[in-house]
Amino acid sequence: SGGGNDSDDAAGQAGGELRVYAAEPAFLLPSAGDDEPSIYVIRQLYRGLVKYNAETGAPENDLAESITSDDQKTWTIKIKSGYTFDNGEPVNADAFIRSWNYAAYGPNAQNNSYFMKRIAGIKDVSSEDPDGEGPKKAPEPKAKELSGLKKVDDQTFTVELSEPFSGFPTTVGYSGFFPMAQACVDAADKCNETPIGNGPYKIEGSWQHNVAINLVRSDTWKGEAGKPDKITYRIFADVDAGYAAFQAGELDVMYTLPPARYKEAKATYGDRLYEQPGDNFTYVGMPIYMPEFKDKRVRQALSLAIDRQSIIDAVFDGRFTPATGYIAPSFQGARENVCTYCKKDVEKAKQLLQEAGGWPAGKKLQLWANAGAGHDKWLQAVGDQIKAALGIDYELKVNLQFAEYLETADSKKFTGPFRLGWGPDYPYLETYLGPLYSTGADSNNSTFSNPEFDSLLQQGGSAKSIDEAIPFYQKAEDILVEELPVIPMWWGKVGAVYGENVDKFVWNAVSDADYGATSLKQN
Amino acid sequence: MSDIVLETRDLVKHFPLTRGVVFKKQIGAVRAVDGINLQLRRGETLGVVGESGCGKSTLARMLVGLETPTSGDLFVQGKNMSKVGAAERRRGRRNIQLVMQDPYTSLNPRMTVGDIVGEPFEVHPDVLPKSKRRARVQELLELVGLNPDHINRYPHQFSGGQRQRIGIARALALNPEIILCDEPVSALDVSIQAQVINLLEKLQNELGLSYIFIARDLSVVRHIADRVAVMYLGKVVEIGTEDQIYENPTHPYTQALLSAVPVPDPKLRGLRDQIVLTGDVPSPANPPSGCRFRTRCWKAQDICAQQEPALAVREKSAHPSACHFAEVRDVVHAVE
Amino acid sequence: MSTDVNVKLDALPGLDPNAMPLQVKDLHVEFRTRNGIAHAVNGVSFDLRPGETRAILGESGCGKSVTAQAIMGILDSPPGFITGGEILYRGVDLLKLPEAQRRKVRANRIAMIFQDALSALNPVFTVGFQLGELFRKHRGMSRKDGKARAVELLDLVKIPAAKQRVNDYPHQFSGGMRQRVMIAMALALDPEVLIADEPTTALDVTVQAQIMSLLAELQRERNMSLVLITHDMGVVADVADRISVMYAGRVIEEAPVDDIYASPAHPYTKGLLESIPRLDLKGQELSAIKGLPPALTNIPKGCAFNPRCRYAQDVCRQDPAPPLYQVSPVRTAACHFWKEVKGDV
Amino acid sequence: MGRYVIRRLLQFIPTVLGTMFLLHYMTSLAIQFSGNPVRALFGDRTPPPALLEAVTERLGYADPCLDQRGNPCFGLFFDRVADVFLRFDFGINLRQREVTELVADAIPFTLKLLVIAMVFEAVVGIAAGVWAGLRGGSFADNLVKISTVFVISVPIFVLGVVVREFVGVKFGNVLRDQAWIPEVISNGMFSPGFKPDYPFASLIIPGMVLGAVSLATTARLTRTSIMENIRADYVRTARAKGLANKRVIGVHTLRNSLIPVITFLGVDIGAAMAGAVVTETIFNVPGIGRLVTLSARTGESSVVIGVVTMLVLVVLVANLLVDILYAVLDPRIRYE
Amino acid sequence: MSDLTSAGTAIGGAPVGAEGPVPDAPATGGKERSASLWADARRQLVRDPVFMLAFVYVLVVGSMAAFPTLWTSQDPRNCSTDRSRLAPSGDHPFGFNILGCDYYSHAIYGARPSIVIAIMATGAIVVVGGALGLLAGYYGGWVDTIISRLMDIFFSLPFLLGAIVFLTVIKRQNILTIALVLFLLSWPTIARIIRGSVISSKDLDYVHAAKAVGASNGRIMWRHILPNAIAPMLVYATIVLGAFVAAEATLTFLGVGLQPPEESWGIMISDHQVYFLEDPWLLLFPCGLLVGTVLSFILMGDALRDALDPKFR
Ligand SMILES: Nc1ncnc2c1ncn2[C@@H]1O[C@H](COP(=O)(O)OP(=O)(O)OP(=O)(O)O)[C@@H](O)[C@H]1O
Ligand SMILES: Nc1ncnc2c1ncn2[C@@H]1O[C@H](COP(=O)(O)OP(=O)(O)OP(=O)(O)O)[C@@H](O)[C@H]1O
Ligand SMILES: [Mg+2]
Ligand SMILES: [Mg+2]
Repeated sequence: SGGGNDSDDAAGQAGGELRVYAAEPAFLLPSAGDDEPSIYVIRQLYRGLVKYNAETGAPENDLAESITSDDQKTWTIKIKSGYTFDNGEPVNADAFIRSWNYAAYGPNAQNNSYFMKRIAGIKDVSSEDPDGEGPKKAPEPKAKELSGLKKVDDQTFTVELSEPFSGFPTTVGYSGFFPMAQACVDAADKCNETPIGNGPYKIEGSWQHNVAINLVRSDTWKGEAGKPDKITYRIFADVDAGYAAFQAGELDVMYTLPPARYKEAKATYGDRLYEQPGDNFTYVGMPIYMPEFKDKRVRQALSLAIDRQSIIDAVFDGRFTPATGYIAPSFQGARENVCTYCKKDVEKAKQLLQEAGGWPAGKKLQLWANAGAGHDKWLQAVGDQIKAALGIDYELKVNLQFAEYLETADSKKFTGPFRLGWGPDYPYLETYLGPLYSTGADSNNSTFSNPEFDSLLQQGGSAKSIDEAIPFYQKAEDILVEELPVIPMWWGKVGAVYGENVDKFVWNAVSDADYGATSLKQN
Repeated sequence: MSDIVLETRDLVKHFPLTRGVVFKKQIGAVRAVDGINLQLRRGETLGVVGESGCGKSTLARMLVGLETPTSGDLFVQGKNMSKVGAAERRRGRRNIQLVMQDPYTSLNPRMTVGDIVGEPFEVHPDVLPKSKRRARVQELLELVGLNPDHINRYPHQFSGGQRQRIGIARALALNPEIILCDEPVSALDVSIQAQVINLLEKLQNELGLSYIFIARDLSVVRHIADRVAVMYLGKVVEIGTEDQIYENPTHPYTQALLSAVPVPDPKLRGLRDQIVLTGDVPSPANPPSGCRFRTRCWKAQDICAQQEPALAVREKSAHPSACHFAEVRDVVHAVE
Repeated sequence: MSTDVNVKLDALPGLDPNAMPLQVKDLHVEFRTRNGIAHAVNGVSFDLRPGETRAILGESGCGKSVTAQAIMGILDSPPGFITGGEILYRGVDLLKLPEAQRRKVRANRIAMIFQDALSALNPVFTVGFQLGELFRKHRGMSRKDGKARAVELLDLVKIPAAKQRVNDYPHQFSGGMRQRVMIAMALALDPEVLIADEPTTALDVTVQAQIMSLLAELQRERNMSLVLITHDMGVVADVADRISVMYAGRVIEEAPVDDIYASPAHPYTKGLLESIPRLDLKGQELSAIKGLPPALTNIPKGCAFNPRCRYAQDVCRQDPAPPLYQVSPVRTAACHFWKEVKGDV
Repeated sequence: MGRYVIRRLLQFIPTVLGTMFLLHYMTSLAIQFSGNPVRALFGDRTPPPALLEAVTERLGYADPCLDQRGNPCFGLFFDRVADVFLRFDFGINLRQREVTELVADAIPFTLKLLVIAMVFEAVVGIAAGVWAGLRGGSFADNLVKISTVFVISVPIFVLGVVVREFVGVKFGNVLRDQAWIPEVISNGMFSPGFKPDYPFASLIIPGMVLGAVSLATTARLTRTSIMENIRADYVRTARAKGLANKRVIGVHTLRNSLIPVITFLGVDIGAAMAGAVVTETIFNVPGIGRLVTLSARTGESSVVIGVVTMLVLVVLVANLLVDILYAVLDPRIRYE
Repeated sequence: MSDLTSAGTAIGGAPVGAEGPVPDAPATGGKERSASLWADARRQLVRDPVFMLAFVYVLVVGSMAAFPTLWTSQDPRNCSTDRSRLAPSGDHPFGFNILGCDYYSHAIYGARPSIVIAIMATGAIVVVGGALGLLAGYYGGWVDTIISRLMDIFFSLPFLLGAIVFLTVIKRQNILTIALVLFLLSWPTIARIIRGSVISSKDLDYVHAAKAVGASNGRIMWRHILPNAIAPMLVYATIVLGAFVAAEATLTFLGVGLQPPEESWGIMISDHQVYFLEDPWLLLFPCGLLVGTVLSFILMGDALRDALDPKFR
């Protein structure tokens, strides 16, 4: 995938102001911004060790000269020289070490500390409160810096992981691993408002919260230059309002569409509606800790009762791709139609349910979703279908706000199937498996536990290369499609529209919108 | 003397004037009623006249218990109302009933006539058992000249005069001995006014009531009253029998008041000795020193500003008058 | 002040300087309300000579104010409509004048005082503004001159410290003073006719005396004609030259003041006079008129007074209503039995 | 007057503290019953407990009283009050920005929106009201009456969305195709929402939508008020003075009629602020309403308390100003 | 004093003899018409076509809320995504919604929460707001100060903002909590209205008359003050009832209203407002019902105001 425009001029035309739809970012600091809107901006302001190929999603060195390891545990990273931050500070080994340490250090409370968890010494830079939520405060962490990061020379450093991980080079393309200048770390709040980047663009003025972020070409950037002279992020709180602005010609690119306007957009914009399978996973988790859901045949029956496409068409205007496996179709190693229970088959569902001993009479199936995000609608359709197919009446539990909902998930208190979603942390298929289903994993809300699955993941992690690792992960997926710890629903689909004056629209298979690479028609 | 059914001694009502942001402090008072001594005998009608704002209504309101006196005592049939217990007071109050000025506002528009007239029985359930109330209400309506069948009608279905009758019926419900009429006819048309006055007189004869009759219309007061008290700025300035006040007024204010009353006889035009007072009534919040009338009085001398004249019988006045220079002056009838 | 003559007014078509200042002929006014048509004025006629005081007497609701409003041309319309008659100012029928000219007559030639001075003065403007406005709008004076004239006027009606008080608001004045302000306003442009609609009803007797003597004085000074509307028989006896007694929207008796008091020719007038408490009748029952005035939406057939009348006979209960009989060369009465009434003392 | 203002200002204290406490207690309960809002920041990924704690600590949600259900957390409240009033520190939001800064960012937009809404509402509403009021019962009157009632009954979000799509997008696109139309109009005013390039013009239509609801009420109020006043005695006097109709209406009727309208407009500032929640969402205005809505949803108690407290102050001050204006317009109102 | 009209017309316009008992009025049908203010108002309202139309509409909606089965035999919960957004047809006059549920039966069942919320909230403000306003107005002094400050607190919270804050905090968005929040934020208005009219009526002559007879405070409030303060309250309550129906929808739009699978007009509108360009009927049907209801209540309130206002007689 990639360019949505037939223009043969691969380079695209440089110049102009690209006006894009954006939501309010949470942070513009690489160590803190972990949400889509933040990353879309950060990626133009900052650059990291690797970038992803727009077409294939394969990692390619960006600032890194090389990233090598013998044992998949200790990695040596060499950095290209000559790169600087906008304030003139060099981008060197110190820059990366400093940034990663900053992100990992507990008291800094940076959201992306999560991504540093594989690096050795992470436990020592954060500390746990001795009495949970009790009155005592958490003590100072034992160390200020990650023991796994070692500078070798100005342009070289090593990273030691706590466990071997073959996918490490892929992960460092994530914006949480981008470098930050010393001046930025020293005054993080200020840097958040007026970032000091090292990427192809720099901020003009500072972040106008809820209104706009204006980027202009950075003159310190040594790499491949961005196409537009300026990128203007117009910030919207409501997709519908954004779409109205797009329709009024105020925006050149809109990376998403209001769910109900998809068909209309397709009819109106034709080719200029850019579609691509996405990697956001929506699933219905199974509370395996409850007796009713212990039997995998019950889970299979429920999954077989659902006609995903019909829900997608009705509720989402066809904007999603039904899931037939646990790994995003766009990912290396993904296979089609691995999940045999992910198609509607009422007969089989009934049979399986019967075999499992049926559903307790009179008991209502409680379907959970968080409030205010529109999930209730499709979940209701799911309930309707289950009711129609298996005669199980349902009840929606959809009034928890997100925070409380997540706490319910964390404490495994769902009393029935629950909707959740998952976005990849890095473009490596492991991201869909380990965090969600390995025994005791943080986000394993179903409490699924399968020793065979765990060991397959282990083997995949220490495989010599990505290619060698993939078969292990695929076997792990095979276990999932049989056990169904969660019912896969669908994959997001990229549905972006762009204006007539866009020359070449570029969508990165991994890091999504790449506004720097999108060019405008020049006349 | 048991003949006196109602007596006030130095009755005073001051309405405090306050000022202050958080803590209010009193900066003065409206001396609405400022020491009034009156006696009402059984079967008698005492008229009270005076200009607007002189404290007539305030006095009436204290007498019926709507307002607590600032000081002074009120005796009903010899009992000091401020000294007796609550039950006694309640019983004493029953003896004085009020007929109000405006028949349009003094009847609750959402209550039927029966409810209005019967309300006293509900408030004092011991007076009459429930079963007899309706009959009694109809009796009362008949007594004041209304059709007893109209018991279920609402006030707005009646004319002003009829409404005033309803008010009178309500006042009669508890068999009081004293009825206080606060300008009962001033809101009525002349042709209706006579009907109500006739009714009041009839009731007095039949039931032996005592009236305190407050009015601004001096001719009406003269018609109905046995004795008349003239009020000015919270005080009684002259009191006497109807004849004494109307024929031989001794206080300049009374004289001016009487002379100002237009007489419905064109023959007297230009012949009457009219005293046209200048200026307005001073504010009761800040009454003049000494004699309160001195600011408008043609007789005023230095002493009037220094010394307050007592309400007393003086050399040239056969009845109590609060003027240092009280004397008779022929007013209207000079030329008769 | 009387030197201010409004020249433009002389241009009124058909103006006859020798004609009477005001003549009302067979005036009819009705109010079209939800509850039906209220016939508030049903054929009122009277005239007014220069310097004369004409009293219009009648009970509440008999149409006195409506008559006055119709003359001034300030009837609320809708619901009020003049359905017939003429109002002549020195021979000019005001009802036929275009609004712009009619407006010039108001205040300049015919002015009016209202019953309730508090509500008749605009609460949100100073007295000076409201007085000065007249000079500014009718005489084209400047703001300052207007104010100066306002002070003069307040002086004229004996308001103490007029210079300061001119900047006060109506609510800062006492009832009597407000009424004096009203009088000042009415006299400002030196009108020929003044209509005073119950100018003292809301006031105390002492204040009433002040106001009435002030009015009389001013009237005398200017040789102004006065229409005095009231229901107070005493006030009328004091000041009126001629009296029109109204009942249910109709003039039922018209006579010089002495005649009426001496020998009323209509039972209603007679009843009114008798119901006033009188010294010589002390201790006796007052003679009251029984019953109530009729609703103007439903005036009885024939003589409107017949249900309350002790003289009433069958002829009184049938249409048409009794005409105005000429009782004497100077007086009329609308009663079939005026002779009996007059004779019955 | 000064005294009155001081008294009113003193009355603000309990109101503001009360409101703050109410909000404080509500948000505390929210945390006590439904958990730490910080958790939602991490979404699907369960954060390491240490991180969660660090963030919680930093945002001031670590107070142990927030773990006891029902605890009113007075300590926290007093700290907060002290922070707010002594240090002007309203706390920080989940993304660690100062609340004062958030408000400072948002308030200009809301203010602009409010000004446009109020002006639109006042000018058009009063004009329509006067027009209808002068022609009571006529076609014009009924037109205004029906159309205003209709506007009131359509939920504002439906109105907003329809206006955005049809006026902002559809009609705007037509305008944008015409080269001769100035950019401010075609791109600014008729844009489907707020636009940084045209910070004022692009708020006109949202402001009008916001004003539309109360516009109806303003018009109706003016209409009733005019109809009442046009019958007032002083208007009759003005007519009797021979003034032109324009002056009778424009000077003598309007000012009195506007008094209740002004009062309403004052109260309406609060309502308009609430309405801004919807308008701002639909037209993408980065104002206060949207800020509070989003913060309430994410459970950012400091923002909610801070912003709503400030809004309450604004509403109170606006009401005070209106009362003062009221006294200026109506000299009968004399405070003190 | 235009006593004539009130005195005369009430008894058929016939003058009433004041001497002795008045003869019975020559009533139209022989039987005397009851003529309380309420009866008058009712008579006038019955004759007012606008009021009757609105009233009938409200009855219709009310019966939908009370007895939905009277209006439809369909189960609104019988849905299938296969029928998503099918256009109206004979059997399904309103078509299907996005989840493929019959939209007509949805609309019928959706009336209940909207109406119930509005009625509960209005009932509560009338009772509580009315009582507090009555106490504050009647007793004055400290009682008034405390109640007034309390009113200020709730009154100064901008309505929608307050509702959002409360509802997100309460977290349980059901009929009860929404009604509660609407009540909490609107009672001060009615309390103010009542307080105002109590203050102005507690000094009326007939209240003094009752006091002079010895009536207790309770009796005076209940029998004399309240009945006369009720008219403005009733007018306001009618209008506010309509406003609450609309508020429920707005809250749903803002995401703090009722939650599915509850059916309400608000949910129907806010769920489908995005489709109004493609399938406008999805928005028009619930919107039409809602606007009709709000309009009806407002018009009824208006007519009531006129009917109860003696000035308009
Ligand atoms: N509750 C009150 N608070 C303060 N001042 C009052 C109060 N009630 C009456 N006053 C004042 O007391 C004075 C006497 O009032 P009152 O009503 O007794 O006069 P009145 O003689 O009955 O007058 P009117 O003839 O107009 O009825 C007036 O100046 C009035 O303003
Ligand atoms: N604007 C109006 N609309 C309807 N009816 C009116 C209007 N103005 C006056 N009326 C009616 O016209 C009749 C005559 O009223 P008018 O004001 O002339 O009485 P009045 O003789 O001046 O009485 P008062 O002595 O009480 O002033 C009354 O029945 C009154 O109800
Ligand atoms: Mg009085
Ligand atoms: Mg009149």
